Amino acid sequence: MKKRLSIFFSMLLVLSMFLAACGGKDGADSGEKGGDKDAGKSDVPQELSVNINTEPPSLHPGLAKDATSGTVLRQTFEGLTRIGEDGQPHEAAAEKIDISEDQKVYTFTLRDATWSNGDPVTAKDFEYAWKWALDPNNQSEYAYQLYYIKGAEDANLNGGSIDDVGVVAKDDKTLEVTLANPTPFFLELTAFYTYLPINSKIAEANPDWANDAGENYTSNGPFVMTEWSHSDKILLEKNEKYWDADTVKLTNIEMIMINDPNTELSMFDNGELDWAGAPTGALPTDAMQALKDEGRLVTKSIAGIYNYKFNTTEGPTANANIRKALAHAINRQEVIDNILQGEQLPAMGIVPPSMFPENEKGYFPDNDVEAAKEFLQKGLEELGYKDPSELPAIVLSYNTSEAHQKIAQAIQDMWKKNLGIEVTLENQEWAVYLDKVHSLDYQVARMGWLGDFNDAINFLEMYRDADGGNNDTGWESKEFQDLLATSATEGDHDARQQMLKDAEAVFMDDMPVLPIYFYTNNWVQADNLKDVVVSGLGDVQYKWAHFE
Amino acid sequence: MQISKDKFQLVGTKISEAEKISKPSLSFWKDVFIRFRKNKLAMFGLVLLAILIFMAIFGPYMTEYDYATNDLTNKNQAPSSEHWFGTDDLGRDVFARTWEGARISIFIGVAAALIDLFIGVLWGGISGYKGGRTDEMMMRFADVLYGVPYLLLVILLMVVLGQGLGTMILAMTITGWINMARIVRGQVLSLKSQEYVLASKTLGANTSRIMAKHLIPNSMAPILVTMTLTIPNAIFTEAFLSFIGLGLTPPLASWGTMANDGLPAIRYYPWRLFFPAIFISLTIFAFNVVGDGLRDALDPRLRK
Amino acid sequence: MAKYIGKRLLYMLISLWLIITATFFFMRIAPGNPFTSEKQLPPEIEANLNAHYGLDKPWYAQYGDYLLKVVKWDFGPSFKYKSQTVNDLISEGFPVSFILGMEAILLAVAFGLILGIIAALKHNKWQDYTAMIIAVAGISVPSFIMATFLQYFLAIKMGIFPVARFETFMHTVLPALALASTPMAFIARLTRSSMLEVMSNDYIKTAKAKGLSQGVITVKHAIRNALLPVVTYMGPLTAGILTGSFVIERIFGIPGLGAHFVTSITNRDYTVIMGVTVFYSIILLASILLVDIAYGIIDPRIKLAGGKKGE
Amino acid sequence: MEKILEVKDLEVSFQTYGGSVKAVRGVSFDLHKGETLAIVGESGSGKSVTSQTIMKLIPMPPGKITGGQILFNGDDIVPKTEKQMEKIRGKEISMIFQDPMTSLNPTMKIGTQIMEGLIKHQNMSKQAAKTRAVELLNLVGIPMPERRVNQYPHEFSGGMRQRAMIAIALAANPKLLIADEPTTALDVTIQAQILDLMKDLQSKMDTSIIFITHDLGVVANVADRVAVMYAGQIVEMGTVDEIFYDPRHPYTWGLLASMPSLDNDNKAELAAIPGTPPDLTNPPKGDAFAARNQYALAIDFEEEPPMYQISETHFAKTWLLHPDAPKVEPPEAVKNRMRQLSSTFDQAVLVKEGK
Amino acid sequence: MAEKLLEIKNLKQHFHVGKGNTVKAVDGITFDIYKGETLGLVGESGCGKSTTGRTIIRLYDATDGQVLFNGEDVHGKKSAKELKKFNRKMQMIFQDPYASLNPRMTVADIIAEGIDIHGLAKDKKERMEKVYELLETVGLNKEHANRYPHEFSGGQRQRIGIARALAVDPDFIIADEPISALDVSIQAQVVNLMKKLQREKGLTYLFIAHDLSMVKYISDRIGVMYFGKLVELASAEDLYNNPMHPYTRSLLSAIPLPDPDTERTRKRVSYDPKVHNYSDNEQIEMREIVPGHYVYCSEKEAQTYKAQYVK
Repeated sequence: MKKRLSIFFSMLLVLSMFLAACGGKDGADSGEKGGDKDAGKSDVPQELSVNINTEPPSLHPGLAKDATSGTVLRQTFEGLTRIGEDGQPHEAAAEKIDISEDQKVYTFTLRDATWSNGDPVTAKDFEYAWKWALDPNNQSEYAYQLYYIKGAEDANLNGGSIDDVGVVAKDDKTLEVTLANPTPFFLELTAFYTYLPINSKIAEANPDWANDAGENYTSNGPFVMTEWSHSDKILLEKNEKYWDADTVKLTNIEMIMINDPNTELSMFDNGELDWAGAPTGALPTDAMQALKDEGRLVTKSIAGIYNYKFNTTEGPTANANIRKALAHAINRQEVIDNILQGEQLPAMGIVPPSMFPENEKGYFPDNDVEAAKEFLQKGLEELGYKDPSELPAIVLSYNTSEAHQKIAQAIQDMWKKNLGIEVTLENQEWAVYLDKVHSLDYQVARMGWLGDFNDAINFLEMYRDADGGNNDTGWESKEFQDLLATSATEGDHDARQQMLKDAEAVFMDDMPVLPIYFYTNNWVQADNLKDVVVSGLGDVQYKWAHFE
Repeated sequence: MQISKDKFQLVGTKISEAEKISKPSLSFWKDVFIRFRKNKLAMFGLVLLAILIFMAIFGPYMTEYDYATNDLTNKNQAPSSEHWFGTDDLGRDVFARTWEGARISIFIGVAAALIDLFIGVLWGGISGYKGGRTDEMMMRFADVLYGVPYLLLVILLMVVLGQGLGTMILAMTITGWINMARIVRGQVLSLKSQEYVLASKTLGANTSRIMAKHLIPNSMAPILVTMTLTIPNAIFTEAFLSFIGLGLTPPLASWGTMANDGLPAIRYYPWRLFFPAIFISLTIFAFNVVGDGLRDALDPRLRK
Repeated sequence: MAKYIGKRLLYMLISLWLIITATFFFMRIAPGNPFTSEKQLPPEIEANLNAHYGLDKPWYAQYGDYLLKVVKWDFGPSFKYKSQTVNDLISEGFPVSFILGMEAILLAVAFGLILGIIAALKHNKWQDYTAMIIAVAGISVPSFIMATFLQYFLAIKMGIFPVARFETFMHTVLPALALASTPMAFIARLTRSSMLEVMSNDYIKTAKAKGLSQGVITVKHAIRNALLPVVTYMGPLTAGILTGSFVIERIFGIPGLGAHFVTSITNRDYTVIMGVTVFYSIILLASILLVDIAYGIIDPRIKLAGGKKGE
Repeated sequence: MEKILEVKDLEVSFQTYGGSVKAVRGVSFDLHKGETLAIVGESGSGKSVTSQTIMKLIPMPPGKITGGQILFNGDDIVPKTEKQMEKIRGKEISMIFQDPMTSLNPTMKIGTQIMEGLIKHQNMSKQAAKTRAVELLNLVGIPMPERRVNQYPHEFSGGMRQRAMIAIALAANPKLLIADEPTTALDVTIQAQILDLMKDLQSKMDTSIIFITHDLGVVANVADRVAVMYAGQIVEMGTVDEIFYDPRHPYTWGLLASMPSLDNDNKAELAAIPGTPPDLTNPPKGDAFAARNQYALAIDFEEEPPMYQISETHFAKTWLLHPDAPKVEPPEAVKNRMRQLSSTFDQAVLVKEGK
Repeated sequence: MAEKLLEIKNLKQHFHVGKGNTVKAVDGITFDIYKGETLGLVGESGCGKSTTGRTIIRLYDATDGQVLFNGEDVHGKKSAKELKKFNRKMQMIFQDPYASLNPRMTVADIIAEGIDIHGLAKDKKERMEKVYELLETVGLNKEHANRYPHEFSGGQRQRIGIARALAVDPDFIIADEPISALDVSIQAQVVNLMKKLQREKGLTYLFIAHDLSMVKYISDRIGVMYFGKLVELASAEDLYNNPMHPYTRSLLSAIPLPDPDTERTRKRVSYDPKVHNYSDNEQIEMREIVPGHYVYCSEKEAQTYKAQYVK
């Protein structure tokens, strides 16, 4: 035994030396590969490497509910429409779209296209996919994205018959969709992943078809998934059967899952990635300044807002003037310039400027300390205090993250300096935090909202009811509710916009939410990488991307 | 050689002489200290520790800057005569934060070690001394605690107690005491059949007396060494919890949170990582070599 | 022997059951649930989901179901990663962590032993000090800092190694080094002290009196006996390293098991939490058992353990 | 008779934190072929250090040979390097230690432990060494040696282990065997067996033995000559009869007198040596034994006594042999055993000056 | 004869050593100890003599049998108070002078431990006075009180151990191999001290040893133990002059004497338990061969022993 043991250890030693030796060679190889990439402009390999941060929770269009899954699905699947380079929905799987007079019935005529396995894409595939998501037995958490369709909500929640849902495949090529209300942004929605088709033949035979890459995982988009190594990478290949295959230049996309911004940027700098940062990944904030100085940083604003919610039911934040004082007393630009450094837009409204262009200015000036002090004075009087120091302590909560923490610290400092209000910070683990915020167990809490589709209603309707799922403020207003209700049935675009605008004004006047900034996407990309399309919602598409 | 005859007088024993102990009285600890002092590395560690503790106490007063005050216009400044260790991303003075962080890190470490010590000695002592079924049950409990996901325990603790320094220290000790308990138990198991313990028993000593007077004092060597290793371990765990986002509430700074904040800045503002990292490492280094030195100094086998 | 192992296995089962039970309840007490998200689900959908995953049943029924699943070694689907079952997660993540872990353990053991032995043989000489400074340095640098430094200097600055990911052997070197540094240091120190102890034993004097050279004495007599405490330490170490490290995996983008220990908890992915906990506990308990068996192989006296001395 | 070993003025000290301990302070003796020399003394008297120094087994540092020579077959061992010592240890000189429990490697088979020396010194093949190991175990009286070679030390009883230790020591037919309290840890009956075995083997192999013990009964049993050590010095040396029947040093008297006799039923108080041995970090001035010596002379506290020769073979280091010293009566118990030995000189002869 | 201080009746002490095995360390022994006498107990290591001593003083709970001290059953005692009272009456001196003193306590604290436990001193001053007195009793002095055990030689430590036992004024002292770890010259000191104390304080001793010459010197009566059984019990002289049990004879024949002439001519007798050749129906028990001389034997053997007995 003693002998064997000593052999074992000497083997270990030899092995480790050997491994170290042959490792060296390998490193040289990978270096060469990097060199190849830049050489010869004429015959550039059309292979894209991007980071998608994490494992996509599900690549089943009906189950997907997050950005990562969406990113993959957007490349592999094709909805009735696709958001084009101009940010507008364009016909994709549908060749022709007819909309009824009352804007409630949409008739889609499909083009001749096939699934990656050669099966034709039919209207039934859409009907199947949407009804599958609405079937309460199928645990689709994003089924509510389909509620605009008549009977959908009923079928999904209230035991209504799935057959009553307003989607019918008239024939192989015709899909008729009946909506509950006129929905001006419906065509945009049909590009969303919950609206993607599913190869019904495969799916019916194989309920687990979406669990892995392989022959069952058929898609109809520009790319097909050839490998899915969980938590490691996803490989896409150009789909030669895609109807618009000629447009697609990239032959391969490698989507790796690195959940560390530093590593991501390092890999980019090492030539191991062609893209680093949003929307698929993230850049380390500390790198922003340097990247900006080097002129490498690309910034694009997206429809999303970073705000602090107030608990309007109790404590000092139940007073609107106090809330306004707090909202006026912060210097958003300073936070953006010094902490975020991503050229975000100060938010003095809650609907992103891409929907309400006038919100670039917002409802009040940034860093209006004088106004803030007035509001504070009024608020204190209403509450019967003489001095801000008499206010009960305000607790600012946020979920644990470096960025949230920095912003909170800066704002804490501003409130103290500008208003003399002492604020304590409280950070919590994500799930605990959400639980608390959702149950109104907080005073001021950080929350963000990213638009699902490009319409202001998406940023307003969550505040319709005090007990609505994402309200979290306990705030409710009859006026606001009425405006939203009438806007829902308003067919005229401009009139509807105005109603929504009025609703926002009502909201801002009461300030149950303190807007801070509108999100931007920041990234760096390989110099010769062109035409990657990032939409105003932060969706990325590689259909048109290519290397020069 | 000439020796006078009267020297050959019979004088007999000088018994008091024969029973005299010529060496100066050396208590156990004095003896340990003498041996410890000869260990250069350990002495270096001790000096280092003294400096670190000194700086933790007085460091924050050496600069005019406060550890918590933001100065966004002066963010990410490199070390200079103004800001000796540079500034961080909110423009706070890293020097001030480093020593403020030293207070918290060392405090967490020492407090966690003391709680570990208390629980561990009690638990391990009882377990080892009682033996049998009690021992089995108590050790199994420790096993189970070891198996339950640590993070889950920390999250629960934070939920129940809220975030703060106290919670942090408790989080260190949830499983931290187990190691101490095991070591004390091992010691007690081997000591309890020592003749001096039996002697005490025959004199009618009760369990608590035997524990307090015999078992624990004689387990001091491994207990002390374990303690010197618990302190860096707690500093470590705090850093890890910061890394996964369960750390202290800002603007409180600990070396762990500072290193974690500085980590992404390594390429651009390396001083933000460098200073906390180097001091974490130096502290842990110091505790470790002091622990090693103590182990050697306390080891009866190496005593002669 | 068989009876001994049988008894140990029984104890393992009891421990495992206790761990499962404790984890189950702690998990359920913790606020939040798998469906908690920033965009809150309509309550009806959430209820629907709860019903589907059996979360609407009383706790004892859920607990019972769960135990049954564990017995059948089927932890069910992940709540978060819908396309994967917990079994998939483990069977895909573990091999990666295992390979990396084995590399790290080999590194740690090989260099730890060498350093420790050198230090002990040259007790209080410069070699001892050098080896111990290296060892203590290994312990002194937290692994996330070590990993960042390694990555920054060896991969980014010098370009010797790839920055991250788990592809070729070269990719594993840095994370394995980062993983190995602390255990290596521990092993070195442990080896040193146990070597020192062994070297002061009478049988080393006997061996010396036989005329054996220092080298032979070290290799044939000392190391084997000095290994005993190292082997003890190897149990929990192996379990810890083989099941992956969250920090290292994240920094180096490695698709190992370690990440699940943290993310499953932050996701409140109940089935994954239980799955990885059970898996880890089994590996831990099994490696402790293996260590004890290895102990018995290295030290022939162990078979007599359990006896009390009468006199 | 051929002298196999000559130790001349050996001085060994240990560096400790408390200062330098002078463990051996000028020890000289010689050993003849086939002879057994017993070294007696209480713990700390330097007997073990002396014997281990002969094999250079004391750890250096902290130990250090500060003076003297050890001539083995006429060759000085003191300046030899470790490498050279390896050729002597086990082959020329072997050693048996006090505690058979700890002096065998617990994780190595007994057979292997015997074979190591054989393979090293006699270039035996593994197979031959194993055969020889079985023979050796048989020789030291271990039953079923074929089975026993494959067992581990813990499977042996204490007596068996000491037999195995003897087998290891004798494996390479050494010329000198040093037995450092080989029976102290054993029961009386086992001790008797081991002593018989050693005597038996000595007569077969013609080995010289240095036997270290504090048990005068054992000395009487095994020794040809006896050296009595106290505080790092040999205070009396002579043949076994000279030491037991004509002792001259008060310390030897004290040792003999403090043992009760089995033969008579005298329950009178034992003549104990009072006090405690001196601390060798600071050895007392004069005779180290003076403070405990009921026969101490004034000079004992000032001047270290010189060595006197009483017969060809008998030496004692005490001022009592000085012509000017008063005649003293040894204790009752010693007086009873005194006899007139034929070889004794008429007058003690001064060998050398005390320092 | 004098009155009985201690009666040991059919005392058994069995240890479980795992796997259902028991070691019968003490297997049904019966003897009395009279007030003021010294009873020696000899036998080889592992024969149960130390276990007997430790069981009598309740360091172990007896498996079976009774120990009556002044007629009271020691093992029947329950209340802490009664136990404490009993602890004062019976004390113990241990074998290993290095292990029997707590290295972390000063000599004064060690000696005063009994005084502290039983509250025998009114104040600090009285406590120290008692300590000084005890130190003097055992031949040490005041200056030793504040020193630590490691500063003392073996003999001095053993005397400290004796002082500790004397501190509570016991009637009966169990001396568990008190001299076997000491040098010859020191053994005499300790034995002389014990005898002196016996004379002065009327102590009763149970003197456990394997050194037969010293046992014979100190003891009034001697019991010989072999494998958990008492095989012979007689007065010291009688046992040496007329050993009857073959084991006793073997034991006596093995003692080396400091007399070269005797050693040259000594004949050792070895003991083989088979010589008894007991048949199944024979009653083996302690039998009184001549008054006060008991041997564990069969009826047949008893007759032979009686015949052999020489006055």
